[in-house]
Amino acid sequence: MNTIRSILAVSALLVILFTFILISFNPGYGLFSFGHPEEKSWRIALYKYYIENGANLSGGANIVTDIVFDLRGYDTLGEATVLFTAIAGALALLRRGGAK
Amino acid sequence: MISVAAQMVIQGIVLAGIFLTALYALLQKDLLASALMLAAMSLLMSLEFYLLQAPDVAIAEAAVGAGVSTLVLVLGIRKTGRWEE
Amino acid sequence: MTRTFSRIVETVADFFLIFIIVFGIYIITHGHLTPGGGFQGGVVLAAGILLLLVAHGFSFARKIPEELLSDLEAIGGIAFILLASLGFGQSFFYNILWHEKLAFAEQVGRFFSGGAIPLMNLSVGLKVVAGITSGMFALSLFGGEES
Amino acid sequence: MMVYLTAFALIMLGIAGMLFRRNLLKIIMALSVADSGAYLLLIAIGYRSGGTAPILTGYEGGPMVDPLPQALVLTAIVIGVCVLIMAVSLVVNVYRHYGTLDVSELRRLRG
Repeated sequence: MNTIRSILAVSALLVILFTFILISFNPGYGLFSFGHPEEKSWRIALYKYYIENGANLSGGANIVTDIVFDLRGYDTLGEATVLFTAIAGALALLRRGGAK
Repeated sequence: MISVAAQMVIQGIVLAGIFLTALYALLQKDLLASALMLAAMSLLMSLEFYLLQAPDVAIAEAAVGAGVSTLVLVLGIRKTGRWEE
Repeated sequence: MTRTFSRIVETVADFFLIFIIVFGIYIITHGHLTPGGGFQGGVVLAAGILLLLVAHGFSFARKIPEELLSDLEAIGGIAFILLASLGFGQSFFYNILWHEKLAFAEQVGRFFSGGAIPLMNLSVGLKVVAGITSGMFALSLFGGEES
Repeated sequence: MMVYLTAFALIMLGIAGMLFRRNLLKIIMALSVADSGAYLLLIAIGYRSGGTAPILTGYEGGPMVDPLPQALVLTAIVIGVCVLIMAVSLVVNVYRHYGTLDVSELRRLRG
Protein backbone atom coordinates (compact mmCIF):
# COMPACT_ATOMS: atom_id res chain seq x y z
CA MET A 1 0.00 0.00 0.00
CA ASN A 2 2.75 2.39 0.93
CA THR A 3 4.89 1.67 -2.14
CA ILE A 4 1.89 2.23 -4.39
CA ARG A 5 1.38 5.65 -2.84
CA SER A 6 5.07 6.50 -3.26
CA ILE A 7 4.98 5.50 -6.92
CA LEU A 8 1.87 7.61 -7.39
CA ALA A 9 3.51 10.63 -5.75
CA VAL A 10 6.69 10.35 -7.83
CA SER A 11 4.68 9.99 -11.03
CA ALA A 12 2.65 13.08 -10.09
CA LEU A 13 5.91 15.02 -9.61
CA LEU A 14 7.19 13.83 -12.99
CA VAL A 15 3.97 14.88 -14.71
CA ILE A 16 4.21 18.36 -13.17
CA LEU A 17 7.85 18.72 -14.23
CA PHE A 18 7.01 17.55 -17.75
CA THR A 19 4.22 20.12 -17.98
CA PHE A 20 6.59 22.88 -16.88
CA ILE A 21 9.14 21.91 -19.52
CA LEU A 22 6.46 21.64 -22.19
CA ILE A 23 5.14 25.12 -21.41
CA SER A 24 8.56 26.65 -21.07
CA PHE A 25 10.01 25.52 -24.40
CA ASN A 26 6.91 26.42 -26.39
CA PRO A 27 8.07 29.10 -28.85
CA GLY A 28 4.69 30.81 -28.75
CA TYR A 29 5.20 31.75 -25.14
CA GLY A 30 8.92 32.44 -25.35
CA LEU A 31 9.28 31.92 -21.64
CA PHE A 32 12.96 31.04 -21.71
CA SER A 33 13.99 34.21 -23.50
CA PHE A 34 15.03 35.95 -20.32
CA GLY A 35 14.73 39.73 -20.56
CA HIS A 36 12.31 39.50 -23.43
CA PRO A 37 13.23 41.16 -26.72
CA GLU A 38 10.60 43.54 -27.85
CA GLU A 39 9.29 42.07 -31.08
CA LYS A 40 8.95 38.48 -29.89
CA SER A 41 6.90 39.04 -26.80
CA TRP A 42 3.16 38.44 -26.74
CA ARG A 43 2.52 40.89 -23.90
CA ILE A 44 4.12 43.91 -25.49
CA ALA A 45 0.93 45.86 -26.31
CA LEU A 46 -0.36 45.83 -22.75
CA TYR A 47 3.13 46.58 -21.43
CA LYS A 48 3.55 49.63 -23.68
CA TYR A 49 0.06 50.87 -22.80
CA TYR A 50 0.77 50.71 -19.08
CA ILE A 51 4.17 52.35 -19.34
CA GLU A 52 3.05 55.22 -21.56
CA ASN A 53 -0.43 56.00 -20.21
CA GLY A 54 -0.32 54.81 -16.62
CA ALA A 55 0.67 58.15 -15.11
CA ASN A 56 -1.85 60.12 -17.18
CA LEU A 57 -4.70 57.76 -16.40
CA SER A 58 -4.38 57.77 -12.64
CA GLY A 59 -1.88 60.41 -11.66
CA GLY A 60 0.71 58.59 -9.59
CA ALA A 61 4.38 58.47 -10.45
CA ASN A 62 4.75 54.88 -9.24
CA ILE A 63 3.19 52.78 -11.98
CA VAL A 64 2.91 49.68 -9.79
CA THR A 65 0.73 51.62 -7.35
CA ASP A 66 -1.34 52.93 -10.26
CA ILE A 67 -2.00 49.41 -11.46
CA VAL A 68 -2.75 48.06 -7.97
CA PHE A 69 -5.19 50.76 -6.93
CA ASP A 70 -6.67 52.14 -10.11
CA LEU A 71 -6.31 50.15 -13.30
CA ARG A 72 -6.76 46.77 -11.67
CA GLY A 73 -8.62 47.73 -8.55
CA TYR A 74 -10.83 44.66 -8.50
CA ASP A 75 -7.80 42.52 -7.67
CA THR A 76 -7.16 44.67 -4.62
CA LEU A 77 -10.80 44.44 -3.61
CA GLY A 78 -10.65 40.65 -3.74
CA GLU A 79 -7.40 40.68 -1.80
CA ALA A 80 -8.99 42.82 0.93
CA THR A 81 -11.85 40.32 1.09
CA VAL A 82 -9.40 37.44 1.42
CA LEU A 83 -7.53 39.21 4.24
CA PHE A 84 -10.74 39.94 6.12
CA THR A 85 -12.01 36.38 5.76
CA ALA A 86 -8.71 34.76 6.73
CA ILE A 87 -8.31 36.88 9.88
CA ALA A 88 -11.93 36.28 10.87
CA GLY A 89 -11.45 32.55 10.37
CA ALA A 90 -8.26 32.51 12.44
CA LEU A 91 -9.93 34.45 15.25
CA ALA A 92 -12.93 32.13 15.23
CA LEU A 93 -10.68 29.06 15.30
CA LEU A 94 -8.41 30.23 18.08
CA ARG A 95 -10.97 31.36 20.60
CA ARG A 96 -11.50 29.30 23.68
CA GLY A 97 -14.20 26.78 22.87
CA GLY A 98 -14.03 27.47 19.17
CA ALA A 99 -13.34 23.82 18.47
CA LYS A 100 -14.44 21.02 20.75
CA MET B 1 26.63 50.79 -13.03
CA ILE B 2 28.01 47.32 -12.64
CA SER B 3 28.82 45.31 -15.72
CA VAL B 4 26.74 42.47 -17.10
CA ALA B 5 29.21 39.75 -16.16
CA ALA B 6 29.45 40.92 -12.56
CA GLN B 7 25.67 41.02 -12.37
CA MET B 8 25.48 37.45 -13.68
CA VAL B 9 27.95 36.29 -11.03
CA ILE B 10 26.05 38.04 -8.21
CA GLN B 11 22.76 36.58 -9.42
CA GLY B 12 24.27 33.11 -9.59
CA ILE B 13 25.52 33.34 -6.02
CA VAL B 14 22.17 34.63 -4.73
CA LEU B 15 20.16 31.99 -6.59
CA ALA B 16 22.41 29.19 -5.34
CA GLY B 17 21.95 30.54 -1.82
CA ILE B 18 18.17 30.54 -2.25
CA PHE B 19 18.12 26.94 -3.45
CA LEU B 20 20.49 25.67 -0.75
CA THR B 21 18.63 27.38 2.10
CA ALA B 22 15.29 26.02 0.84
CA LEU B 23 16.75 22.51 0.59
CA TYR B 24 18.26 22.74 4.07
CA ALA B 25 14.99 24.05 5.50
CA LEU B 26 13.02 21.15 4.08
CA LEU B 27 15.50 18.41 5.02
CA GLN B 28 15.97 19.53 8.61
CA LYS B 29 14.41 17.64 11.52
CA ASP B 30 14.50 20.63 13.87
CA LEU B 31 11.49 22.81 13.12
CA LEU B 32 12.93 25.94 14.73
CA ALA B 33 16.09 25.79 12.59
CA SER B 34 13.85 25.23 9.61
CA ALA B 35 11.83 28.39 10.33
CA LEU B 36 15.00 30.46 10.67
CA MET B 37 16.31 29.03 7.40
CA LEU B 38 13.08 30.13 5.76
CA ALA B 39 13.76 33.64 7.04
CA ALA B 40 17.23 33.54 5.47
CA MET B 41 15.72 32.31 2.20
CA SER B 42 13.26 35.17 2.24
CA LEU B 43 16.04 37.71 2.76
CA LEU B 44 17.99 36.34 -0.20
CA MET B 45 14.76 36.35 -2.20
CA SER B 46 14.23 40.04 -1.51
CA LEU B 47 17.81 40.73 -2.66
CA GLU B 48 17.05 38.86 -5.88
CA PHE B 49 13.88 40.91 -6.38
CA TYR B 50 15.92 44.06 -6.00
CA LEU B 51 18.39 42.80 -8.61
CA LEU B 52 15.47 42.12 -10.96
CA GLN B 53 14.35 45.78 -10.62
CA ALA B 54 11.26 45.24 -8.47
CA PRO B 55 11.76 47.38 -5.33
CA ASP B 56 8.09 47.29 -4.29
CA VAL B 57 8.07 43.53 -4.08
CA ALA B 58 11.47 43.57 -2.39
CA ILE B 59 10.20 45.76 0.46
CA ALA B 60 7.10 43.62 0.93
CA GLU B 61 9.02 40.34 0.85
CA ALA B 62 11.67 41.58 3.30
CA ALA B 63 9.10 42.77 5.85
CA VAL B 64 6.94 39.67 5.50
CA GLY B 65 9.75 37.14 5.54
CA ALA B 66 11.77 38.66 8.34
CA GLY B 67 8.94 39.70 10.61
CA VAL B 68 5.51 38.24 10.20
CA SER B 69 6.09 34.81 8.67
CA THR B 70 8.94 33.85 11.01
CA LEU B 71 7.05 34.94 14.10
CA VAL B 72 3.91 33.07 13.04
CA LEU B 73 5.89 29.86 12.51
CA VAL B 74 7.79 30.29 15.79
CA LEU B 75 4.51 30.78 17.67
CA GLY B 76 3.11 27.65 16.08
CA ILE B 77 6.22 25.65 17.02
CA ARG B 78 6.08 27.00 20.57
CA LYS B 79 2.50 25.86 20.98
CA THR B 80 3.01 22.37 19.56
CA GLY B 81 6.43 20.80 19.66
CA ARG B 82 9.93 21.52 18.45
CA TRP B 83 11.07 18.21 17.04
CA GLU B 84 9.64 16.34 14.12
CA GLU B 85 8.62 12.74 14.95
CA MET C 1 3.63 38.83 34.86
CA THR C 2 7.26 37.93 34.97
CA ARG C 3 9.75 39.71 32.80
CA THR C 4 10.88 37.70 29.81
CA PHE C 5 13.93 39.72 28.81
CA SER C 6 16.12 42.14 30.68
CA ARG C 7 15.50 45.86 30.86
CA ILE C 8 18.15 46.53 28.19
CA VAL C 9 16.25 44.59 25.55
CA GLU C 10 13.02 46.41 26.35
CA THR C 11 14.67 49.84 26.18
CA VAL C 12 16.45 49.12 22.89
CA ALA C 13 13.23 47.75 21.39
CA ASP C 14 11.31 50.85 22.47
CA PHE C 15 14.03 53.03 20.95
CA PHE C 16 14.07 51.31 17.57
CA LEU C 17 10.29 51.16 17.43
CA ILE C 18 10.24 54.92 16.76
CA PHE C 19 12.33 54.55 13.63
CA ILE C 20 10.31 51.60 12.38
CA ILE C 21 7.05 53.53 12.79
CA VAL C 22 8.42 56.61 11.05
CA PHE C 23 9.72 54.46 8.19
CA GLY C 24 6.38 52.70 7.82
CA ILE C 25 4.43 55.95 7.74
CA TYR C 26 6.85 57.33 5.17
CA ILE C 27 6.36 54.27 2.99
CA ILE C 28 2.58 54.57 3.22
CA THR C 29 2.30 58.31 2.57
CA HIS C 30 4.83 58.39 -0.28
CA GLY C 31 3.39 55.31 -1.92
CA HIS C 32 2.53 57.06 -5.17
CA LEU C 33 5.97 58.62 -5.64
CA THR C 34 8.60 56.16 -4.46
CA PRO C 35 8.67 52.37 -4.03
CA GLY C 36 6.12 51.39 -1.45
CA GLY C 37 2.42 51.60 -0.83
CA GLY C 38 -0.27 50.48 1.50
CA PHE C 39 0.64 46.80 1.72
CA GLN C 40 4.34 47.29 2.28
CA GLY C 41 3.97 50.07 4.83
CA GLY C 42 1.27 48.14 6.67
CA VAL C 43 3.46 45.06 6.90
CA VAL C 44 6.41 47.15 8.13
CA LEU C 45 4.24 48.73 10.86
CA ALA C 46 2.94 45.28 11.82
CA ALA C 47 6.54 44.05 12.09
CA GLY C 48 7.31 46.98 14.42
CA ILE C 49 4.37 46.12 16.65
CA LEU C 50 5.52 42.50 16.68
CA LEU C 51 8.97 43.61 17.84
CA LEU C 52 7.21 45.29 20.77
CA LEU C 53 5.29 42.07 21.39
CA VAL C 54 8.43 39.91 21.43
CA ALA C 55 10.44 42.27 23.62
CA HIS C 56 7.75 42.79 26.28
CA GLY C 57 6.51 39.23 26.49
CA PHE C 58 3.42 37.79 24.91
CA SER C 59 1.09 38.94 27.65
CA PHE C 60 1.58 42.45 26.30
CA ALA C 61 -1.13 41.61 23.79
CA ARG C 62 -3.75 41.74 26.53
CA LYS C 63 -3.23 45.47 26.96
CA ILE C 64 -4.58 46.36 23.54
CA PRO C 65 -8.33 45.76 23.31
CA GLU C 66 -9.34 43.45 20.53
CA GLU C 67 -12.40 45.44 19.50
CA LEU C 68 -10.18 48.41 18.64
CA LEU C 69 -8.26 46.38 16.06
CA SER C 70 -11.46 44.97 14.56
CA ASP C 71 -12.93 48.47 14.30
CA LEU C 72 -9.78 49.81 12.64
CA GLU C 73 -9.83 47.03 10.06
CA ALA C 74 -13.51 47.65 9.33
CA ILE C 75 -12.90 51.39 8.97
CA GLY C 76 -10.09 50.72 6.50
CA GLY C 77 -12.20 48.42 4.37
CA ILE C 78 -15.21 50.72 4.34
CA ALA C 79 -13.04 53.73 3.44
CA PHE C 80 -11.48 51.79 0.58
CA ILE C 81 -14.85 50.83 -0.88
CA LEU C 82 -16.25 54.37 -0.43
CA LEU C 83 -13.22 55.87 -2.19
CA ALA C 84 -13.61 53.35 -4.99
CA SER C 85 -17.29 54.14 -5.43
CA LEU C 86 -16.84 57.91 -5.59
CA GLY C 87 -16.75 57.87 -9.37
CA PHE C 88 -19.79 55.71 -9.83
CA GLY C 89 -21.06 57.85 -12.68
CA GLN C 90 -18.30 56.48 -14.88
CA SER C 91 -17.28 53.14 -13.46
CA PHE C 92 -16.44 51.58 -10.13
CA PHE C 93 -12.74 52.36 -9.79
CA TYR C 94 -12.87 55.64 -11.74
CA ASN C 95 -10.42 58.12 -10.24
CA ILE C 96 -12.72 61.13 -10.22
CA LEU C 97 -10.57 63.21 -7.87
CA TRP C 98 -7.78 63.22 -10.42
CA HIS C 99 -9.77 63.53 -13.64
CA GLU C 100 -12.07 66.33 -12.47
CA LYS C 101 -9.24 68.15 -10.62
CA LEU C 102 -11.13 68.09 -7.33
CA ALA C 103 -8.40 67.29 -4.79
CA PHE C 104 -4.87 65.93 -4.83
CA ALA C 105 -4.69 67.11 -8.41
CA GLU C 106 -1.31 68.77 -8.85
CA GLN C 107 1.21 67.79 -11.48
CA VAL C 108 2.48 64.21 -11.61
CA GLY C 109 5.44 63.86 -9.28
CA ARG C 110 4.31 66.36 -6.64
CA PHE C 111 3.16 65.15 -3.25
CA PHE C 112 -0.49 66.21 -3.61
CA SER C 113 -1.07 64.30 -6.81
CA GLY C 114 -2.70 61.05 -7.68
CA GLY C 115 -6.32 61.75 -6.81
CA ALA C 116 -7.71 58.96 -4.68
CA ILE C 117 -4.51 56.88 -4.69
CA PRO C 118 -2.86 58.34 -1.51
CA LEU C 119 -6.15 58.04 0.37
CA MET C 120 -6.50 54.44 -0.82
CA ASN C 121 -2.94 53.83 0.34
CA LEU C 122 -3.85 55.11 3.79
CA SER C 123 -6.99 52.99 4.08
CA VAL C 124 -5.33 49.81 2.82
CA GLY C 125 -2.38 50.39 5.15
CA LEU C 126 -4.75 50.75 8.11
CA LYS C 127 -6.55 47.58 7.10
CA VAL C 128 -3.39 45.53 6.67
CA VAL C 129 -1.75 46.63 9.92
CA ALA C 130 -4.92 46.03 11.94
CA GLY C 131 -5.61 42.66 10.33
CA ILE C 132 -2.15 41.16 10.68
CA THR C 133 -1.71 42.52 14.21
CA SER C 134 -5.03 41.09 15.39
CA GLY C 135 -4.19 37.73 13.84
CA MET C 136 -0.82 37.66 15.58
CA PHE C 137 -2.30 38.71 18.91
CA ALA C 138 -4.89 35.96 18.70
CA LEU C 139 -2.23 33.43 17.81
CA SER C 140 -0.05 34.48 20.74
CA LEU C 141 -2.84 34.62 23.32
CA PHE C 142 -5.22 31.77 22.64
CA GLY C 143 -4.72 28.15 21.68
CA GLY C 144 -2.09 25.75 22.84
CA GLU C 145 -2.30 23.42 25.77
CA GLU C 146 -4.37 25.44 28.21
CA SER C 147 -1.50 27.19 29.95
CA MET D 1 17.66 31.45 -17.56
CA MET D 2 19.14 30.68 -14.16
CA VAL D 3 16.22 32.46 -12.56
CA TYR D 4 13.69 30.25 -14.33
CA LEU D 5 15.55 27.10 -13.35
CA THR D 6 15.71 28.22 -9.71
CA ALA D 7 12.01 29.07 -9.71
CA PHE D 8 11.09 25.65 -11.12
CA ALA D 9 13.43 23.99 -8.63
CA LEU D 10 11.75 25.84 -5.75
CA ILE D 11 8.27 24.87 -6.93
CA MET D 12 9.28 21.22 -7.34
CA LEU D 13 10.99 21.25 -3.94
CA GLY D 14 7.88 22.65 -2.31
CA ILE D 15 5.59 20.10 -3.93
CA ALA D 16 7.95 17.24 -3.00
CA GLY D 17 8.05 18.51 0.59
CA MET D 18 4.27 18.70 0.71
CA LEU D 19 4.02 15.12 -0.54
CA PHE D 20 6.76 13.38 1.42
CA ARG D 21 6.99 15.12 4.78
CA ARG D 22 4.64 14.02 7.54
CA ASN D 23 4.67 16.88 10.03
CA LEU D 24 1.92 19.42 9.43
CA LEU D 25 4.12 22.41 10.22
CA LYS D 26 6.74 21.15 7.77
CA ILE D 27 3.99 20.83 5.16
CA ILE D 28 3.12 24.50 5.74
CA MET D 29 6.78 25.45 5.32
CA ALA D 30 6.90 23.53 2.05
CA LEU D 31 3.82 25.43 0.90
CA SER D 32 5.61 28.69 1.69
CA VAL D 33 8.65 27.58 -0.35
CA ALA D 34 6.44 26.76 -3.33
CA ASP D 35 4.84 30.21 -2.96
CA SER D 36 8.27 31.82 -3.14
CA GLY D 37 9.03 29.91 -6.31
CA ALA D 38 5.86 31.22 -7.92
CA TYR D 39 6.74 34.82 -7.00
CA LEU D 40 10.23 34.42 -8.45
CA LEU D 41 8.83 32.97 -11.69
CA LEU D 42 6.37 35.84 -12.15
CA ILE D 43 8.95 38.53 -11.47
CA ALA D 44 11.42 36.88 -13.84
CA ILE D 45 8.83 36.78 -16.62
CA GLY D 46 8.39 40.53 -16.37
CA TYR D 47 12.09 41.39 -16.49
CA ARG D 48 13.62 43.24 -19.42
CA SER D 49 17.34 43.29 -19.93
CA GLY D 50 18.75 46.73 -19.17
CA GLY D 51 15.47 47.96 -17.76
CA THR D 52 14.88 50.17 -14.76
CA ALA D 53 12.18 50.02 -12.12
CA PRO D 54 8.75 51.32 -13.26
CA ILE D 55 8.83 54.56 -11.26
CA LEU D 56 8.70 57.95 -12.91
CA THR D 57 10.40 59.86 -10.07
CA GLY D 58 13.94 60.47 -11.25
CA TYR D 59 13.41 58.65 -14.54
CA GLU D 60 16.08 59.28 -17.18
CA GLY D 61 14.87 57.40 -20.22
CA GLY D 62 15.60 53.88 -21.29
CA PRO D 63 13.48 50.75 -21.12
CA MET D 64 11.37 49.85 -18.13
CA VAL D 65 10.50 46.57 -16.46
CA ASP D 66 6.99 45.23 -16.97
CA PRO D 67 4.90 46.54 -14.03
CA LEU D 68 1.93 44.16 -14.28
CA PRO D 69 3.56 41.00 -12.80
CA GLN D 70 4.94 43.10 -9.95
CA ALA D 71 1.45 44.27 -9.03
CA LEU D 72 0.14 40.71 -9.15
CA VAL D 73 3.00 39.41 -6.99
CA LEU D 74 2.36 42.22 -4.51
CA THR D 75 -1.20 40.99 -4.12
CA ALA D 76 -0.05 37.39 -3.90
CA ILE D 77 2.40 38.06 -1.06
CA VAL D 78 -0.29 39.45 1.23
CA ILE D 79 -2.57 36.53 0.40
CA GLY D 80 0.32 34.19 1.23
CA VAL D 81 0.66 35.76 4.69
CA CYS D 82 -3.09 35.35 5.27
CA VAL D 83 -2.96 31.70 4.24
CA LEU D 84 0.02 31.16 6.56
CA ILE D 85 -1.75 32.66 9.60
CA MET D 86 -4.91 30.70 8.87
CA ALA D 87 -3.04 27.41 8.38
CA VAL D 88 -0.95 27.80 11.54
CA SER D 89 -4.05 28.51 13.63
CA LEU D 90 -5.68 25.43 12.12
CA VAL D 91 -2.62 23.32 13.00
CA VAL D 92 -2.61 24.64 16.58
CA ASN D 93 -6.26 23.67 16.84
CA VAL D 94 -5.54 20.19 15.45
CA TYR D 95 -2.78 19.72 18.01
CA ARG D 96 -5.10 20.77 20.83
CA HIS D 97 -7.71 18.32 19.63
CA TYR D 98 -5.62 15.24 18.76
CA GLY D 99 -2.30 15.70 20.55
CA THR D 100 -0.13 14.95 17.55
CA LEU D 101 0.91 16.50 14.25
CA ASP D 102 1.86 13.37 12.32
CA VAL D 103 -0.34 12.92 9.27
CA SER D 104 -0.46 9.12 9.34
CA GLU D 105 -1.21 9.14 13.08
CA LEU D 106 -3.99 11.64 12.45
CA ARG D 107 -5.63 9.38 9.92
CA ARG D 108 -5.38 6.38 12.21
CA LEU D 109 -6.99 8.06 15.18
CA ARG D 110 -10.47 8.71 13.94
CA GLY D 111 -11.97 7.22 10.84
